[in-house]
Amino acid sequence: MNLPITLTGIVEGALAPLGLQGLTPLVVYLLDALIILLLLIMPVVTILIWLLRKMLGFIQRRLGPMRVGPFGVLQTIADAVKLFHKEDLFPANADRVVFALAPFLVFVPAVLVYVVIPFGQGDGFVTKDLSVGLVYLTAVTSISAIGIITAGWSSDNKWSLLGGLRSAAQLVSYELPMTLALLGPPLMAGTLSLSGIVAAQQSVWFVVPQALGFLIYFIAALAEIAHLPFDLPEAESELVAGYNVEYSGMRFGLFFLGEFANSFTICLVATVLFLGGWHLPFLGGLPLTSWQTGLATVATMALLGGGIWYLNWRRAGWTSATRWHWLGYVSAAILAAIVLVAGLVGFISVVITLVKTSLLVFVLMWLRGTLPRVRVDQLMSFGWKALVPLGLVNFLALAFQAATGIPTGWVLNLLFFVFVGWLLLFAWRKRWAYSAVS
Amino acid sequence: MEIPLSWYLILAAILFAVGVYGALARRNAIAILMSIELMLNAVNINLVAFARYVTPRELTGQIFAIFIMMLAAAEAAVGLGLVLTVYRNLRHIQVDEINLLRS
Amino acid sequence: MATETKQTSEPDGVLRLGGPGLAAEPTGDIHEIETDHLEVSMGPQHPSTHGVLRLKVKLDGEWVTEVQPEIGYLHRGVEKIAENRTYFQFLTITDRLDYVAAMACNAAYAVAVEKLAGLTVPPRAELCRVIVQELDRIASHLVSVGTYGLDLGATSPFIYAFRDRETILDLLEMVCGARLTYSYIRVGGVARDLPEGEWRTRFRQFLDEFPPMLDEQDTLLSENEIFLLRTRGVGVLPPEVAVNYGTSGPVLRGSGVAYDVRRSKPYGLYPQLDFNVVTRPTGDCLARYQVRVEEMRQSVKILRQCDQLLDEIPPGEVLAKGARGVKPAAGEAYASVESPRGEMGVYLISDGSNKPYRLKWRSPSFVNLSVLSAIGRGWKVADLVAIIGSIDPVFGDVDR
Amino acid sequence: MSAHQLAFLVLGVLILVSALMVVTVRNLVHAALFLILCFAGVAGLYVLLQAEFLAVAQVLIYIGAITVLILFGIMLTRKITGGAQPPLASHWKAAGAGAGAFLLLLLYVAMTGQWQVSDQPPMDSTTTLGLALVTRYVLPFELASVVLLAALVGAVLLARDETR
Repeated sequence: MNLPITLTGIVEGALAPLGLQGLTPLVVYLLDALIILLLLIMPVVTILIWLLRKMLGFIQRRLGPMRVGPFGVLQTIADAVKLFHKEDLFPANADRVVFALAPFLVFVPAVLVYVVIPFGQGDGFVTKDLSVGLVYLTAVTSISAIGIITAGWSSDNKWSLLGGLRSAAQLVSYELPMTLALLGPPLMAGTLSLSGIVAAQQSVWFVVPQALGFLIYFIAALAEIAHLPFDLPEAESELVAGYNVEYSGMRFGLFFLGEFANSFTICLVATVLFLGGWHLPFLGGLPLTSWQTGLATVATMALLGGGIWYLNWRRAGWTSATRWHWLGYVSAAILAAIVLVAGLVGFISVVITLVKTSLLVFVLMWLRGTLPRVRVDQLMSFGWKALVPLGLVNFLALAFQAATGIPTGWVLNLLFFVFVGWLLLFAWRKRWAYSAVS
Repeated sequence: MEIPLSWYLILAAILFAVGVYGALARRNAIAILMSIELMLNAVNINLVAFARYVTPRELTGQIFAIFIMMLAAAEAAVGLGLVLTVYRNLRHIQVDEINLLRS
Repeated sequence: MATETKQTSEPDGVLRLGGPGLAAEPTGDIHEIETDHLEVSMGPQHPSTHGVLRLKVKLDGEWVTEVQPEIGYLHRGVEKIAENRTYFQFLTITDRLDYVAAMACNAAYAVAVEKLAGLTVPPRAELCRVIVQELDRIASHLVSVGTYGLDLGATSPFIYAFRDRETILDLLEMVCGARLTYSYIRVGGVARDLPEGEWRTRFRQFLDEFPPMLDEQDTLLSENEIFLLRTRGVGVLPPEVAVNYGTSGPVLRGSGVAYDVRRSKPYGLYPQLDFNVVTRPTGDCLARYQVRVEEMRQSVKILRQCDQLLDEIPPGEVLAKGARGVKPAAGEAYASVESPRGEMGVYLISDGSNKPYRLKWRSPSFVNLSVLSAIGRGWKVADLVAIIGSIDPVFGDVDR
Repeated sequence: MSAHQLAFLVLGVLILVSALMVVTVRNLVHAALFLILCFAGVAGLYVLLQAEFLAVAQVLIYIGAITVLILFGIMLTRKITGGAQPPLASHWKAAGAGAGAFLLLLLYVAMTGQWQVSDQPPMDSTTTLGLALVTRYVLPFELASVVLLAALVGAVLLARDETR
């Protein structure tokens, strides 16, 4: 099930003939990160951007990209080519060095995160399983704030500066609840290593005992990556485009890519920490390579995919039904084939992780298609008056539970579930009343 | 032990001296804050190096370094609060011109 | 004018404007940390100023301490052009004023010339006028409401609104061949009768399909907590201020003043039609938004009645005799219609020739926009965007 | 020269050069960026010293929190970022002499000091640290949290506008 060799092993092997065997691990990790960037992140982000635009199109009853490649798959690449062609403009009074550097300060941390994330079961699917993986994660993600602030400052543009200041305040504020929520899984798992946390979720995903923490993490992470409804640093309609208004060409493209890499990252982290990583629901105990599991996955996927596409076809909101409904079956079949092959070659844990991640990514796009943007003071008061206290209570309850065995965390989450149920009921009744009137 | 302990000590000493110079010579309060952070970092290098080389089974130095980091964070927050207050009242933060008691 | 409105002024007669931070003193200390004041220029290329509006904004951190609209980027001298065109020729220019609701501009001009020249419009033409005006009102409010969502960061309502607007534009295209610059309502009537057959079917289909779609789109915004947070209590325009500035349309009715030209100074077929003048008492951005949405529902109600009237009033003459070469006697006239943005009035002076001696266009967007510097202070930049969007100026109309 | 020594030298030069830039460069934002570089170099040193947790904490606290705070402060006091005023006080020569003398003293101690270097392999740092913090050093740990709280309250009070 494990790949016979690890990425780190490959890098070290490649360095050996050069007489650099004892090279410090730091350099090895950097090289690893570079390889991961080229082989994994760039394609993933490319596809993700396409997928996002398609999904947004679906939500907004339009087609999304259609021109470049089949169904516009190559649109992102075309965009990147275009951005490379564009002139790299520097504003006259910009601080040139800082201006040139800032996009990298945003993009590089977004990529460095992937060093510690276990994509699948076994050493082969994680670059370096740091014993302090979770702390590393929070540390690296906190760097991108600097890039945003300096980008805003160096552009010598008032709108950019406002965007930079906004994001400084926003990122610093939401780091707190995010970290508080992230403390939950290691409390239960007893380790800071991400692989260890996933392994600890074999029987129960942490989202069940820590639903509140999951929600806090997800909301705070949305704010951390400046995603709608918290995309104030780059609010088009208020700050033009915020900190990146003066950027053009590939420097703008780096911000753009970093943003999408980040939205993938938070979903991946949520999957690893709360949604059980590569574990299947109720099947955590089973060995993943067994044929039954593989087939069960294939069946589930085919059903899911087919169902989604069937609904899509029934609604026919974004295309004419007759021309496109075959796409549903084709994509379901392709998906099933991928899962089958992956199951055969022992890749299935990666597929499961990625499928969970993409479900979360879909939630992100859903939010993007639905929500307006909050105001900066509302953002702040929500962070400090709602998320931080909730995060503290959640953390205290979990810590108390971990220390004494009294299930305070469970009680808290039970309360939370009741509250969410009540909310849903309320919303549903209101909706029902609404449709009865109109 | 490939790197002698003295290397770390020398590096930390130079870094500390640079920090001292900055704290004494800069006029801007925020620049002085940054110099102080440099000095704290120099101390931390020493502590961690000692922890690694002298007491590798106890790591006392690392614990001290952690406390220093905590205090550095507190110091930065309070220091910037002070700087902002001064700026609000005087519209500048040049320390050699802050002489409220003199007048 | 109906003034049975809620008085929101303080007992001492001083009007309190602006946000919570400004309650005590309009330019006082409204910040937590003293920051440098920024003077920024919003527009004319700013994406949320609805055209070529430029605002000189003074910011204290995020707070707006002063806002001054700068207009004129789209000035074309329309009123002067009118003096060199015959009454009939000038009509096409009016399309270019409020280009989001060109039917109302056509109507305002036509009504004024008819009043000046004493022309009588055939009943069938009056019916056609009401139908296209109400359709155009819906289309215009859809643009306003959709872009309002966009201003606040919600992208989907915009797309949904334009989907429905597209249906209307198709209908209007079938009527007059144009989708934006209609020139359909002519002096003395309309260009031609409404088409029969397929148009009628699609018209009725629209009346059936639009209300649920509007509900869906409205749900996306007005049942969204974030949208409510951004609009409720924001940019409050007290009725006194609204009246004093001469605002009209949804901006005025959002402040609780029930003034609608269709009711207060009736013209055309409107006295026979049953509809409500929509008002909201609160005067905030949400009220103005709600007024627009509710007005669309009222327009559908009017159109339903018109659909019946189409069967009752037989087709026939749609252009008054002698309208083409109209030569009013020396004199003056002022007439106005209710455009989607408010009272759109035309003041005409005739010297007896076939060209206007003087034309003055009372454009609702211009007047409504002037209230911005009064209610824009004391809010945050983001609120300013919300306030501009709720005022909904169209720059062809503001700058003329 | 081994790879470790090479890495140390590279990091050392990085740290010292960026530290020098921090104290001499005129533009404060540039100084803050060099400070980041210096902190990153120190984090690299911690990796060399097999103190993974400290390296990560260095990035988290110094780069992610303190520098962001400093940058924020610089931007709130925007007018002072660069400009005509000399960055150094008039007594910079005296300061340099003092710092130089201090450096000589430190170097003397560092070179001549006799340290009992142990050749035992280091502990797994994270676990040991965590245990030590909540057992032997629990009192300082709690005191540090009190200090942090006090600093938090103090900073808020300082930055607050007294007029409100």
